[in-house]
This record gives sequence, structure tokens and C-alpha cells, in this order.
Amino acid sequence: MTYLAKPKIHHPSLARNALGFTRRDYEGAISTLCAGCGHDSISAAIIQAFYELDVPPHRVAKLSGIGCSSKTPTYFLGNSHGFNSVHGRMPSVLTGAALANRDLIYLGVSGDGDSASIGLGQFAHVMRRGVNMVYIVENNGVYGLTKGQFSATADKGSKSKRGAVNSDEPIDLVTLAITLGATFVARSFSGDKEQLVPLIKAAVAHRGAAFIDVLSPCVAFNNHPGSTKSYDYVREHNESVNFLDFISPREEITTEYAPGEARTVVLHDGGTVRLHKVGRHYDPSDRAAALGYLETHRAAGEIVTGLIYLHADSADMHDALDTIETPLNALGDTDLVPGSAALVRLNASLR
Amino acid sequence: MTYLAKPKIHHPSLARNALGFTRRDYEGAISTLCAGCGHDSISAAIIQAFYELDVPPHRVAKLSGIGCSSKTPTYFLGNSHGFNSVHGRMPSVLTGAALANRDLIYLGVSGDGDSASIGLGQFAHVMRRGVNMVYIVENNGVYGLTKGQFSATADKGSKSKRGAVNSDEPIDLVTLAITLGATFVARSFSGDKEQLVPLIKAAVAHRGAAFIDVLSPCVAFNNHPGSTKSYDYVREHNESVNFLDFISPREEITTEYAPGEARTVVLHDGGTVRLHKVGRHYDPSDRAAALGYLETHRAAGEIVTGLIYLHADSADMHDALDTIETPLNALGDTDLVPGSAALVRLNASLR
Amino acid sequence: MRTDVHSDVRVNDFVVKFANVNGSGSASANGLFARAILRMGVPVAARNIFPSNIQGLPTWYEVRVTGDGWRGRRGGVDLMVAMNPQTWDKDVAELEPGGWLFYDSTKPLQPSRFRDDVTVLGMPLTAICNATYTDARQRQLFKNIIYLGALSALLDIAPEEIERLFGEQYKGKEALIDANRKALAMGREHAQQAFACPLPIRVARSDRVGERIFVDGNSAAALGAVYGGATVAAWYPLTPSSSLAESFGSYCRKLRTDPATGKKRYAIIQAEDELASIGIVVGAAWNGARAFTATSGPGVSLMQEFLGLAYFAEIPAVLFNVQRGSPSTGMPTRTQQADLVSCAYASHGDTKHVLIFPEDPTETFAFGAQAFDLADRLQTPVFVMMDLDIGMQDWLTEPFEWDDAKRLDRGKVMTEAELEAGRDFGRYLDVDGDGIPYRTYPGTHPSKGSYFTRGTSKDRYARYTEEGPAYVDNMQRLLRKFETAKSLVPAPVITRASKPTRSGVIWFGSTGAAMSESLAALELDGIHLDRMRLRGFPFVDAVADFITAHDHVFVVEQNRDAQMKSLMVNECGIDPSRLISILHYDGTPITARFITREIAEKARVFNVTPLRRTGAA
Amino acid sequence: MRTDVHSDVRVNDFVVKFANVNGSGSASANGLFARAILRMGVPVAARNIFPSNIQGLPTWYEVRVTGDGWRGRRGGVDLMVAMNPQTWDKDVAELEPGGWLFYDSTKPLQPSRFRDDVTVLGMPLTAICNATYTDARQRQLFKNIIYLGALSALLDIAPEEIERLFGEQYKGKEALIDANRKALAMGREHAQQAFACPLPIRVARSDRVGERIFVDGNSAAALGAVYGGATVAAWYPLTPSSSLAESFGSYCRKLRTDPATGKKRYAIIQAEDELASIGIVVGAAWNGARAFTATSGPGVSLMQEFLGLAYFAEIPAVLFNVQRGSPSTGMPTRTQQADLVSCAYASHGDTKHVLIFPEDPTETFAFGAQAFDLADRLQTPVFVMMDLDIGMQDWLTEPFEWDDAKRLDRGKVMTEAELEAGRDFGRYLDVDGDGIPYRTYPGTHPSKGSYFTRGTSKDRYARYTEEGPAYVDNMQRLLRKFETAKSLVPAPVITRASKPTRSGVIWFGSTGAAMSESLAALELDGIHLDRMRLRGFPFVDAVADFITAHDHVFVVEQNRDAQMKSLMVNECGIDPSRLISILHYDGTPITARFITREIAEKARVFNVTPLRRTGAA
Ligand SMILES: Cc1ncc(C[n+]2csc(CCOP(=O)(O)OP(=O)(O)O)c2C)c(N)n1
Ligand SMILES: Cc1ncc(C[n+]2csc(CCOP(=O)(O)OP(=O)(O)O)c2C)c(N)n1
Ligand code: SF4
Ligand code: SF4
Ligand SMILES: [Mg+2]
Ligand SMILES: [Mg+2]
Repeated sequence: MTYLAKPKIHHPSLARNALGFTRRDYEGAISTLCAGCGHDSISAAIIQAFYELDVPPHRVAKLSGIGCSSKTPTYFLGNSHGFNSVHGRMPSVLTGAALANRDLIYLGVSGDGDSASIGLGQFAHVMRRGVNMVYIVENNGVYGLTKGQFSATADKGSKSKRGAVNSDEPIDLVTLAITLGATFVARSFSGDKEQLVPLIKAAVAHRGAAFIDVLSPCVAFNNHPGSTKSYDYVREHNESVNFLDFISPREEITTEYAPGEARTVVLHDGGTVRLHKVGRHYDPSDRAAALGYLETHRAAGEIVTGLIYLHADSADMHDALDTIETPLNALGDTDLVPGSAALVRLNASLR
Repeated sequence: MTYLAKPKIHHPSLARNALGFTRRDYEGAISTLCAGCGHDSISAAIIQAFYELDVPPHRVAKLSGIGCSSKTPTYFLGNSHGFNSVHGRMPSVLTGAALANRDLIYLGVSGDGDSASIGLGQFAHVMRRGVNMVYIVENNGVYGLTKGQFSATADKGSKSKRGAVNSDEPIDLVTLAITLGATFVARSFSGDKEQLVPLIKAAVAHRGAAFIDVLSPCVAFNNHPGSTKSYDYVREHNESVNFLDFISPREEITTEYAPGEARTVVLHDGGTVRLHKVGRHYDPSDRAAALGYLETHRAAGEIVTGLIYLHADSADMHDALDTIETPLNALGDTDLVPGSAALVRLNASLR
Repeated sequence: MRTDVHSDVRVNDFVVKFANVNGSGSASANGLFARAILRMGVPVAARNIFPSNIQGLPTWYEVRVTGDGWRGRRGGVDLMVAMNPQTWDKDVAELEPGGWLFYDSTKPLQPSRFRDDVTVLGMPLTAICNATYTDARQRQLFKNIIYLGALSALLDIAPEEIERLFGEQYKGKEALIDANRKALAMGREHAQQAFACPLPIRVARSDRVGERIFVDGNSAAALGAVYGGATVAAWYPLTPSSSLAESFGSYCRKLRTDPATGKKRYAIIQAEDELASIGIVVGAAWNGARAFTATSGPGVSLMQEFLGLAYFAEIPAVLFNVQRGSPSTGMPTRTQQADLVSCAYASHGDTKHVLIFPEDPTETFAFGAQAFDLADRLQTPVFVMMDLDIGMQDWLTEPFEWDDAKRLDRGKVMTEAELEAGRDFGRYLDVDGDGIPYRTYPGTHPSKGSYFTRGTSKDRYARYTEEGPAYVDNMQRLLRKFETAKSLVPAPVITRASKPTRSGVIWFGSTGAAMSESLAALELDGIHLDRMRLRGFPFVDAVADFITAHDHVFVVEQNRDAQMKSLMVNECGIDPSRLISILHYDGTPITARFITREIAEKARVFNVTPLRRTGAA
Repeated sequence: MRTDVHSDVRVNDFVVKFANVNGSGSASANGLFARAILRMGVPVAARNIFPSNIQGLPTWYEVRVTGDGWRGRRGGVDLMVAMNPQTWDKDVAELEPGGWLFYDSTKPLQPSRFRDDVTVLGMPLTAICNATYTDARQRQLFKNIIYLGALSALLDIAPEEIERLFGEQYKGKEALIDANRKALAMGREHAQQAFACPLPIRVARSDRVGERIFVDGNSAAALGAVYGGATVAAWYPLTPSSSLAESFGSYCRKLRTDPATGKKRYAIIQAEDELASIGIVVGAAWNGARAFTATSGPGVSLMQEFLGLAYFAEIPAVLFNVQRGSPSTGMPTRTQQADLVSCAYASHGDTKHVLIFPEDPTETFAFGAQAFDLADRLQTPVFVMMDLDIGMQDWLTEPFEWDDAKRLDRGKVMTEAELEAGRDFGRYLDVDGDGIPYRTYPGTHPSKGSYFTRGTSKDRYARYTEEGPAYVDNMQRLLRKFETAKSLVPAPVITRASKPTRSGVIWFGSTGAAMSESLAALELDGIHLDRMRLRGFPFVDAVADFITAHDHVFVVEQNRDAQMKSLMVNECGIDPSRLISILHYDGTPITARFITREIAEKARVFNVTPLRRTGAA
């Protein structure tokens, strides 16, 4: 539970969806993240999306690694099974789960450290395999849970709260996912529900590996150069005791902007990110074009958001493996055990 | 040692290079790879390159993972220290070695399984870090040493000797290396010394992370669809005993073709690869263009070879870390140990 | 060189060793040699000694022809088939005095390269091949069949058995059958002319093979997994475990393809590494499928973190560990039993795991199936501890058996009906006092029975807590569960010596092959030992009882650090001074000769055989 | 609620506990509280109990004011500063009868929420802040300083000491110093008016602190690495080890920046994970730099394969393992000593590793430096086994010392000159009989001394071989080397009881903090125990001798599975029945009370105190 004021998830009404579930049925435990953490906004978007999709909550399996982001599955879909696995290895656990029962919806939640640093290998290979899932990275460029070190998505040259400067090339998970064969690749911003909720819904509907990179500012440690030149008790205080002694509760950062537009979002500490939303006429089906589009905007200092690449009628892992329609975890003795007669023949062939 | 006829590395003369070394001084133990293995051709190219570069052999450190390819450092530069580390983790070991002594030349040799399967994470992060090295992947699309399973670079749909079909998206290490920030990225073919030797020399001269993907046919298990429809004792025999009982000794596959040209190379089992050599006027300095070039040729079923991307005056890991010029492993007590006086001050600050 | 006549004929009791070059086609020819003798009803113990290489390095195949049906290596060689010039001296030296040396005499060799005390059988194989075949590869390939022919004449092996094997092996490929027949005949004729056939060491038809089958442990394990109901396999190639996963694939294609749809009732993923393999297994098992991975030491090392998670999250995962020489970059093609500690206590923190130790392919099949019941029942990882000797060698072993009355035991899984009926569900609640809680499969019930899976920091109802008492409560339940495991794992096999004795011997796994022969020898030597073959960890009380019932107990292991002894001392709290280690760890399978010598020596020191020694006084 | 007057004054001997909310600024205020008391010459033992969370969850800070200078937790609380409504009931319940409860009385609370047997000290903190400050964050931040002021009055803590600390902490930030001064005064005045100050529990200036410093073990280890000559650090963030690597960075910036060029005499890499961290360390150490990583259990699990390679390839690598609650996803912010087995026998196969066990930050500094000499001398990984209690808590501990005469011992490294002079170099040649071979750094000599590094499959000259005898030869040398290690690791500290006794007690690491206090209590209780504090693994013979010299020896450990006992039984071959385990593993640091109770109980059972009991008869 959390003990500082934070934006509650609102319930304008107790409206019910086609299955008769209210939005509450898609909620989880109360968040223990920092007030104003972008991850909470993403949890809200996930709740909204699944509510609108009319999915029975218990037919979803939530899997995550380790991190503040990976904690969030506790805060949504309380009636789904969840698995907080080990750091950076959620993709393999999700793959196994997906093999065991092809009938559930698999939602993988991870962080940039969890997926781009320790987990890069598994991230890459799960995309290649076309596992039927929605894979969300709550991307804040830092390791939140371990107190603000750089992750592999941190911009080159950015400065950490401790003053360290990042010298490594940042990893763009969207570019990576496309080159690795993911068939649904999107990016959004935690505070942009208008864009994020529909993307999550589309990702769930997609058959195959769907990846969404969600920029999600970290209240406590976000690593953009602090620009508040004004005198600030708290900053000065934290600097002098040189650890994060006091964390100011914040409001979540929200933004709304139209397709085709670019928008500069100011973060809690005054840093900014410039987002560019793909336009209505953008064609996500051309892989080469998508990569070029990303590269040009990157060069222009813009981060592209929206559905960036889509390979619509793609085959998933089960198609490739040609597994039976019945979930493997539902097969019984007779389906599985060949019995003694077969064994007699086998023995004979070994003499 | 090897006991079947195989192409010997020739010594047209015992000519000496500027340092007075003969080519023999750059050789290693006799190869134990299969006769005709592409990896042996690459070893020969490495020997040639270092001979021509006039590098004192002992100033090179050879590091590798595990695999047939990773065995090859035993077969060249016999006067250099070598480290056959663990599978897929050579990049981290090389990084550590490079930190300890910035004055040696670091040559990392790996395979496609070693770098693209188990080692993908370390491959990616070593490129991001700009470690000053030459990183060669001897790419045959299979796990040679464990008898022919697919690696992550195997083409989708390709068939293994055991008849298994690969359904995963292949990883193009060249595209990956460019997007991850490698500053020298090239590709060649094991049998194309004209192209490979100069590329290795340029890579050694380059400051920063230099990567060369070398296609290197596997005699025993290469995974291209066998096209020899003619009756073949050996194939039939191996099929019936269903393991690789007999491996036909082969000649190394060589090819020569001009810049700007495309060439189809026929492999030992009749399979083919189509190579496209970048032209004289190709500009490797434009990252976006390079990625596009690779993507278009990929779509056309062509594999681009040559120096594909180059960021000439790049900073390497030591520049980023701002380490002292003296190799760290050469610093002595006085450079390292602050002594008791400093300790007294420190104690005082802790009361 | 001498070629005098041997008087003493030895029927069905000798050792033939083939020295070849890797990838030269000898493997299949040598296999035919062993199987032909089996077809004559004569038991063999055959072992392949191969390098970490694909083509060109030395490789050996050792066939012990043993009417008595001993399964271990005897040590020493009676007939050396020396086909590899590079290892000639070493191979010649290995021959027993009075033995026979068969070689390719095409190129003449210095007399100094031979031995006076062995009979040399030279045959110009290369010359014959060059005269007969034009294609270089055929010359190489059929050379093997020609020496096979020669050996059949020299050792009196029925050619019709070999020809029948040709027929089976090359079924439908008449050209190949023919060519092989011809080569075989060529070899026989040449030998019959050149040598006094048969040699005193020879094969005579017998009925000692019976129902037994000739199979490797990796295939047996794979088949066990099929019968154990495994549906998900995730693996990463690693010698000597690769062929286990690969044969699971081929057995599944045969036995698990849905006849109606042609679709698969199984899924096999060749993962990108071992971390992913075990992760996939954990995810699949968490989600209610029976899942396994096959690996070896280096893989187990990479899986440590996940194994800790599986222990605490209580996930039924099955691991086949085909142990090999350590470490990662060493001795991958050699056998060892050196991963006991790294498996029993896998992962950081306080963890203990269930291990089972099959002794041969037959038991590997049975345990391979049983492992999945154990894992589901105990909701924890289960290791099937094999080794290269069991896994990759063909063993003459009892046929596989299956009781059709048996049902898969899926353990404590709470159903939708039970939840609907309002049955109390606490994921970590010890309802039955056996330390084993109930679990639910994801997606079972709309509003009941879902839970969040974590390592620790949880209470009995899987709610998050960092409270100390909740942690201790859970850790103690896990110990109770481990107690329960003792009675579920295969019990040790205890047999008494023919005479009452105050000494005993303990062994496990592939060591059994040499053990029985050694024990027989020791009895002749007057050393009587009660026997206990360990088959499961944790240990039932019978293990401690056996040890405390004897003054001295020998523990035979194939590792340097006496790892099984450590497990027994730790878990049974017994005085280590009672346990005398017999350790073999050079990477070759332990031999009866070695065990007998070591025990006999130490027995004297530890004064194990008072009766005999007083008798001698 | 009662507010009666306490007669018995207790000076410099009580426990104050702060219950706060994570990220609310209390941490620094509470730190000032502890340090102000230290500045008065009065020892404290302070501990932070924090959740795996960044902001919002409960966190506690416990300060034991102890004139006697005990370093462990006492157990029980005399004054609770209850600032967290969410944990109110638990906090109130923890108070000793007759204790004091300080809280924010702005919002009135039900009488039922209090206890009759404690004195309640209510102060309207929120009201005061709201009246004084407008900015919400200032209100929160200074509330902490206000209660600090109140406590200074209640406990008679010299305000000038606190103000001096303000001055040091906010050096150059006058505005902050001022604001904090005001808040402090406000708290003092309010308390002086509202309560009878000081309370019977109070602080009086003393001289018991002396030269000692107040520092955490992670900083000490980092400083040790600087003095030990470490130049390469590779790490991956992992609580509770992160601050070790981070302070290495800050110490290096101060102490290792080249004055001339401003360039760095060190390199620190935050790697992508623990496999890369250890890989970097292995590569750097192989290439002649002193390298280390700092990690915790989950990291050690991921490093297993590399640790096996380092053992066999004989690479000097240093690992600081700041042990925490297991497993990966559990209890990261709790302390344990539960990685002994996973470190001592890290990796598959036959492996044994060197461990050293510091008991406090002072020893952590010394061992942290020594670890690098040990690693270079032995050419093998060395683990400095810390835990969260040592690593992340501030300890009052002896000042760091360094002997300037001391030189770094780089071990057996053959130089270019020696090679040039034709000295025989075999990488795995046991030239001195101590099992330690010579090594060369890459790039040393144009034609001599280069070698190819592999796990095994090598002979004494590092040539590739898969021969059994070469393998055994190397494995036995590694055992000789481990023998040599016994005399090089820090020796156990053995002290006799004040009276002759047939019983003993063994402990190691952070347990020492509670041990001395417990032993004093036990002596009063007539239970006399000889003491052995273990400091290194492998064990010198003195360890076995100590155990065999006693009938019963208690082994106090902070893990469930008695892992140190296992190591002693395995390596010393002693009868486990002599060893009586005292196990504490709920994640909190072990207390003197716990040890005393457990030992006293078991002592009776095991009849440890015959004298006393006869006396009682
Ligand atoms: C094997 C292992 N190494 C390190 C850690 C410590 N750790 C926990 S979370 C985390 C990083 C989390 O960063 P990210 O994935 O970006 O999540 P965020 O907290 O930023 O949302 C790390 C390094 C761990 N739990 N396990
Ligand atoms: C941890 C671990 N897993 C598996 C292996 C087995 N193994 C050795 S080499 C290899 C693959 C080699 O493939 P590649 O890197 O492409 O080299 P190639 O033999 O094809 O040249 C594997 C899986 C190993 N040595 N270590
Ligand atoms: S530390 Fe950052 S990421 Fe973690 S909860 Fe707080 S704001 Fe969110
Ligand atoms: S198996 Fe393939 S890769 Fe390995 S040595 Fe032979 S040809 Fe080369
Ligand atoms: Mg993050
Ligand atoms: Mg390969």
C-alpha cells in the first residue's frame, strides 16, 4: 500500500462491459510506486483496454521480470494469475506459458533495464519466435528499483542524479523489435491514454509478437538534465545528504496531441522529450520504410510514437510448431501415454 | 592435429615483413577442423592480414567463446596469448582484457551460435560500449561443434541435415551491429581473400568497435537445401545410419568478384548463397543509407559484402572512461595505494 | 615379428578395440560388429571414446565380448584394430601380452613400431580398396566394411548376421546393401587366406542376450519423457545431452502426432541458451504442462538463478543432467558424476533439490517417466542425474516396461469445481501437513484461485509481505516438503553379502556397470561387502541405517571431491570417518579392475576382512 | 492514558525506534539523531529496516544507545517515534512495558489505539508545520527536523551537536542551515513546554566512542579495494551491493585521479548483467589488472559458469558478496548468511573456492584489500562474504589502518627478463610444490611465455589434451593449491572462556555484533564457552582441533540450512553430532537475546554446564 497522496484511478461510473464486468474487475492491488510514476498511468491504460476489450480477466496471464515496472502486474487484473519471475528473463517464462496453453492471453510487462540491459538476449529471441503475446516495456531510461542507475535505453550523454554521464549508445527497442521480426511494433507515452489504450487493444487483437515501447517518466530518478535553475529546497537537501532522502509527490504527466503532430513534453524535473506521432496516412506495413522513418526522426531528435510496424496476417509460434488446437496442459493420459503395446514394438526395434 | 588431407596454408616464400617476421611467425597449431571448413580460410586470412600489418605477434590477444570457430585462435598467431572462454561470453572477457591493457590489439573470434544465439546480449552491449577491438563472427548458420543444429542466423525455412525446418526470423548481425552503434561494420566470405584480408587490416587500424561478419560454409552440416539429386553413396549412407558417420573431405570454397558485382557461390552440398559486393562509390559513412541498402538487397535475396558502415573518427571505451594512458595493469603501488595519511583524513571525515 | 600359435582358446570373453579417425565412417561399421555379436546371443559391453571434434581427430570404439554379461569396461585389450597411424604407438602399447594387432599393411612399417609379445595381423586394406574402388570417398567408406569382414572371419562372427543388419540398415537401398555385402565378403576371403581363422579368441553362438535390448540412455530418457506425459521440451545443444532432446523429437513424431489432424501433441523449442531453456520449462510447468530440459553441467550452472526461483515458487520442472567432465571448456566428451553438489543445492540461499540416479538405460526410461510425477507431486524441480556413459553409450539392457494401469499423477491441483464449491485456497497453505500446498492453473476460475507468483516475500495466501515470521513459516514448510520427498523418490537397493560382514559399499548411477563384476572379484578375494545402490535424494532413513550398521562403508564415486559422501554426511548427520571414498575421475568410465584394486587395498588398511586375515595367520 | 513519572533513570542505555514512510526525508533526520549522540561520546548501534520500494512503504530506523558499546540489536524498544499511521498498531505493540510513545497528535486517535503501560508523548507536528510552512514539501521535510528537536529535549541530546552537523551537512547552503536550525529550535521549545524533559531515559556526555568511526561496510569494502590496488570494477546494480560499486567510484575520483593529467587510474563498467560483470573481471584479471565485482546471491547464481572457468583457468578474481535474503525475487532488503555453499562450491564439477568473512566495516576494509593479494597469490577467485547488515548499515567501528611498508603481492608472474633468461615456463607446472604455477601477462615476450587459456583438456604446458592422466594430474594440483590457501586466508580468532569448559561456540561475519553481548550474558548465567570466530575458508587445522577439543560446539549462523556447519563437516571430516546449530534466518539481524536464549536452552539439553547444575543440586 502507499501512504502518500497519489492520483487514484477514477471510476466515473460503474458501467459494465459486454461481459457484465465493471472496470473494478480489471483492477488490482493499490500501487506502491512513487506518486506520479508513469508506470501507474500505464497500469490504468491496461485496465481500461482490457475492460473495453470485454476479455474475461482470468483468461489473461500477466508475466514480468524484476523492477518497479515489473511490479505493476500486481496493480491491475487482480483476477489473473501473475508471475513475477527473475530479472530480464520474463520472455522465456512467457514463452513456456504460451506453449502450455495457447488459449490464454499473455501480457508481458517489463522495464528498460529488464528488457534492454540484462534481458536483451531474451527480448530479441522471443520476438524472433513470434510468440503470441503483448509485450510492454515501461521505458524510463533508468533502473528505478535499484535507485537510478542508467539502463541501456538512456540517451548517450545524459546525466544521472549521482552525476554520472552515460557514454554508451542507447538501444532503441522499437528498431530492434522490427529488425528481429516482431509483427506488431508500437511506441507511446505513459500519459497519452488517447493513444496508448487503443494501441494496447490492437496489440491484444494481433496474432503474434506484439511489442509496445511506452516512455514512462520516473519521478524519482529520471535522468534528463535538471533544468530548474530556481532555488529548490528539496534538490539542495538531497544533494547535500547525497542520497534520495526525500521524494516529492508529483502529479502524473499527461499529454494529448494529434496524429502527425510533434509535441514536447516537460518532465518532473524540467527535462523534456520531443514526441512525434505518426500521421493518419503513415503506412506501417513497409518494414524498410518504417526503419528509415525511425532513423530520420531520431536524427532530428524526435521520438516516433504510434503503430510503427505491422505485419497483419502473421503466423505465430504455435503455427510454426504445428501444435494441436487443444491446450497442451489439457491433454490427458490417453493423448500422451503411448502404452505398453507401443513399447513392445520399440523394444523389438532395439534388438 | 588433423589426419585427412586438407588445403595447407602455402608459403610461396619466406619473405619477411617490416619487423622481420615471416608469415610462419603469425601461424599457429595445425587445424583440427574438417577439411574444407570455411573457418580455416578465415584463419589464413587473419595470418595474412597481421603479417602484412607488421604487428608484433605477441602484442595481439586472441579471445573466443566456444565452437569450431572459437577453436580457431589456436590455429593462428601462435605467439599471442589466447583465451578460449565460455560459450557466448567472449565479449565481456575481451572488454575486461581491453580495460586492463589498452596497448594490445584485441581480436575476438566467435561463431554465429556463440554471438547470435547464446551471446546476443553480450554481442550487443560490447558494440554499444565501443570497445577497441576486431570482432569476427565466422558465420555458417549452424552449431558446428554440437553437430549441426540451427543457429539464430539460419535462414527462415532452411532445413537441417536432420530434416528439422527453421521457423524463426534470422538475425542479421551486420544490421544489428550498425543499429547498436558499432563504428566499423563489414561482411565478407571466407573464400574471398581479396576482400577479407584488406577488411581485417582496416578493422585492426580502426579505433573502436570493428565488426566483421564472415560467411563461412560448414562442410559437415551446412544447412542449405541439398540440391545434388544425383545418387550419392555417402549421403545415402549417412541418411540410413542417421548420424554423420562419414564426412567427405572437401576443398575450401573460394570466390573472387569485383566491387559492385553480385556473385552466386555454390556450397559443398550444392546449396548456394548470392553475394553482392558494395561498389567503389558506395558511401559507408551514412548510417541510415547503409541500413536501407542492406534491407533492399535482403529483400532481393542478396547478401551485401564489403565495408558497409564506417564512423571514422570515433571515440572508444577508454576515451569515454577517460582512463590514463598507462595500461592499468602496469600501474604500481605508488600509483594505486593512497597510503596511511589519506586514511587518517578519511577516518576523520567519518566521525 | 612372431606369429606363433596360441593354444588357449577363449570363447566369448575378450576385448576388441578399434582405433579410428573421426568422421571416417568407422562408427557405423564398428556398430555392426557389436550388434552382429549380440545377434549371435552373446552379450557385449561397447563404448565409444570420442574427441571434441567433428572430423579428423582420433576416436576409439571398445567392444568387450562377455558371455558372463558384464556391463563395465574390463580394462586391457586383446585385439587392437589399429586404423589410425597417429595413435599407433599408444594403441599398440595398450595390448595385453599375447594379444593380436590388426592393421593396414599397405605401407610397410619399421619392425620397431611393433611388439614381440603380440601377434600381428597385417592386411593391405588401402591397396585392396584402391584396386576395387575409384571414388575416394567409397575407398574410405568401404575400407571399414572390409576390415569388418576380416574380423568376422578372425573371430568367427556369423556373416549372415552382419548381412541381415545390412538389410535392416539400408532397407530399400539395394545398391548400398549390395556394395556392403561385396566389401564384407572381400574382407572375409582375404582374412581366410592370410590368417589362421578363427583366432583362439572367438565368438560362439549362445543364448545369453535373451530379451535384452541395445540402446543408449539418452534415447531411453527421451522415451521416458514421452511416457511421463511431457508436452514441452526446451533445450540448448550441449554435449552429451543434445541427443536426448533430439530423440524426444523423433519419438514424439512417431508417438505423439494426432492421427486425426496430423498436428503435434507436444512442443519442442531449441532455445537461445540454457537460461531460456529453463525459463521456458518454468513457464510451461507453472501453466500446467509437463515440461523438461536436457542439459549438462555448464547448463546447470547457467540455470542456477531460475532453479532457486523454481524451488521457492514451487514449480514442477524436470531436468535431465547428462553429466560430463568439468568445466565448461573441458572434457565435454568424457564422463563424470561431478554435479551432485551443484544440483542438490542449486542456487544461492537455502535451497535443496530432488535428485534421482538411474543406473542404466532401462532405469533411465522408468525414472525419466517417474520424474514428472515426482515433480508434480512435490511441486519442485527434479533432476534425473545421468552421465555421458549412460547417456551416449549403447547398453545391453533389460527391455522397457510399462504398466497400462498406471495413471499420470498431476499432484495437488485445485479444480474450478472445487474453487466454485468454495474450498479454501492458499497457494502456500500446508493443508495436509506434508508441506505440499495446492496450486491452480492460470485461467481456472473467473474470481477464485488466482494468485501472484513470487520467490518469497509472501504469506500462506501468496499475499506480498516482507515479515520475518511469514518468511520462516514458509521456509520451514519447504523443509517439511523435502521430508515428504524422502519417501517418494526411488528407494536405495540394499543387498547383503554372501557372508555376514561389518563392511559395506555404496554406489550410484553408471558405476553399477562395473560394480557387480568388482564385487564378485572381491568375494573371490574373501572381501565381503553389504551393498547399497543409491537411487534418490533426499535420503530415506534406510541410508543412514545402512551406514551406521557397518564399521566401514566404501563410497564409490566418479568425481574428485567425494560429492555423494558430502551429501550423505550433510543430510544424514553421520560421522564421515565411517565412509571410505573410492574416487575415479579421469573422464573414462570406472572399471571393475580399478574398484577391486582400490577396495582390496583400502580393505587391508581398514582391516575390513578380519576372518580371512586370521585364517591366513 | 497514564503519564505517571518514572523513577528509575537510565542513562546511555535504551532503544529508540523511528517508524517512518519511505522517501519522506526521515532518513537524514534520523541519521542526525544517531550522529549527534555519537558526537557526545556515547556509542550507538543503529539499523535501518527498509522495504523493497522507493517511496511510500513503511521504513524503520532503530537506534540503540549503549554506553557499554554493544554493537548488536538488543531487541525491544523503549521509545517509539511513531510517524507512520499505517504501522501504528504494530509499532505500539513493540514497545517494552513502561516505554514511551512519541507521535503526531494533530489528528486525535481513539484511546483504544494506545497502551496503558506506556507513556504517550503527543505533539501536533502536522499542525505546527502547516502553521509554519506554505510549501507542501517543506512541511513534510521539516516535520522530521521538528521531531528531532523534540527528541533532543526529551533525551537531553546537546542541540549544539546537531547544529554542528547541520553546518557540516549543508556546508555552503546557508539557507538550508538556517531553516533546519529554526525547525530544530521549534521542536525543542515545544517539547520543553509540553513534556517533563528530559525523560528518565537520556543521554549524558561520555568518552566511550574514542577514535571509532561511523561507517557502512560497503564503503569500507570499496575503500579496501582502492587500497588493495583494484583498477577494474565491473558490476550490475543489485541491492544490497550497489552502494559498494558506487562508493568505489567516489573514492576513486578522490584518490585515483592522476594529478598531472586529470585522467583515471581505474575503470568502472556498469555491465548489462552479472554474467558480463564477472566476464569483464575475468578478462581484466587474466590480463594482469586487479579486478572485482560486487554482487549478491542472485548475481552469484548467474556467475556460476564463469566461476568454474576461473577456478580451472586459475584467474584471480575478487567478488564481494553482500548477502541478502534469498531468492532472487525475495527479501532483497533483508540480511542473511545463506550463500556459503553456493560460493564455496560455486559452479558444476569439482570446484572449491576461497572465502573470507569480515565481521564489521573495519575488517571489511582490511579483508577487502587483502582479497586482491590472496587472489593474485593463489590465482583463483576470492569471495569477500559480507551481508546486508555489514554492508548497508552504519557501524561504530575501529578506524581504518594501513601500513605504508606493505607492498601489493602480485603473486607468481614470470617477467620478460626471466623468460628471456630462458627460465622454463609451464602455465600449469607446479614448480614450488605448493600447487601454484607461474603465469605470464599477455604481450610479455615476442616468442616465449605465451599460452592458450582453457578450462581443462590441457597438460602442464597448457597444450591441448583430452588424456585422463593429464586431467587427474591437474585436478590434484588444484587440491594442493587449495591446501596452500589454508595458511594464507585470515586465521580463526580463538579465545578461551573465563572458566575452563568442555563446550565451545563458533560464529562468523556480522553475527559477531550480537555474539560478544550474548557471551557476557551466558557467563553471568554460568554458561562458559570457548570461542572461535571463523574468518577464512578453506579451514586451517586449528578449526578441526578446536571442535575436537570440545564435547559440544554451538555453531551460530544466519541461514536455515546450517551451511557453515556443512562446510566444516565436509572439509574437516568431523562428526556432525558434536556441532549444535543455532540458526536465525528471518531476515532481521540476529540479536544477543536470541542467541542467549537458544544456547541456554540447548545447553541444558546437551548438559553443557555440569558444574553449575551439580552446584544447584
Ligand atoms: C539477477 C539480478 N540482478 C540485479 C537485480 C536488481 N534489480 C532489480 S530491478 C533492476 C532494474 C530495474 O530497471 P527497469 O527494468 O528499467 O525497471 P524500473 O524499475 O526502471 O521500472 C535491477 C538491476 C535483480 N533483481 N536480479
Ligand atoms: C553453456 C554452454 N552451452 C552449450 C555449449 C555447447 N556448445 C559448444 S559450441 C556450441 C555452438 C557453436 O556454434 P557456433 O558458435 O556457430 O560455432 P561453429 O561450431 O558453428 O563454428 C554449443 C551449443 C557450451 N559449450 N556451453
Ligand atoms: S522509482 Fe521511478 S520507476 Fe520506480 S516507482 Fe518511483 S518513479 Fe516509478
Ligand atoms: S563441423 Fe562445420 S564448422 Fe565445424 S569444423 Fe567441420 S566444417 Fe567447420
Ligand atoms: Mg527503467
Ligand atoms: Mg556456427
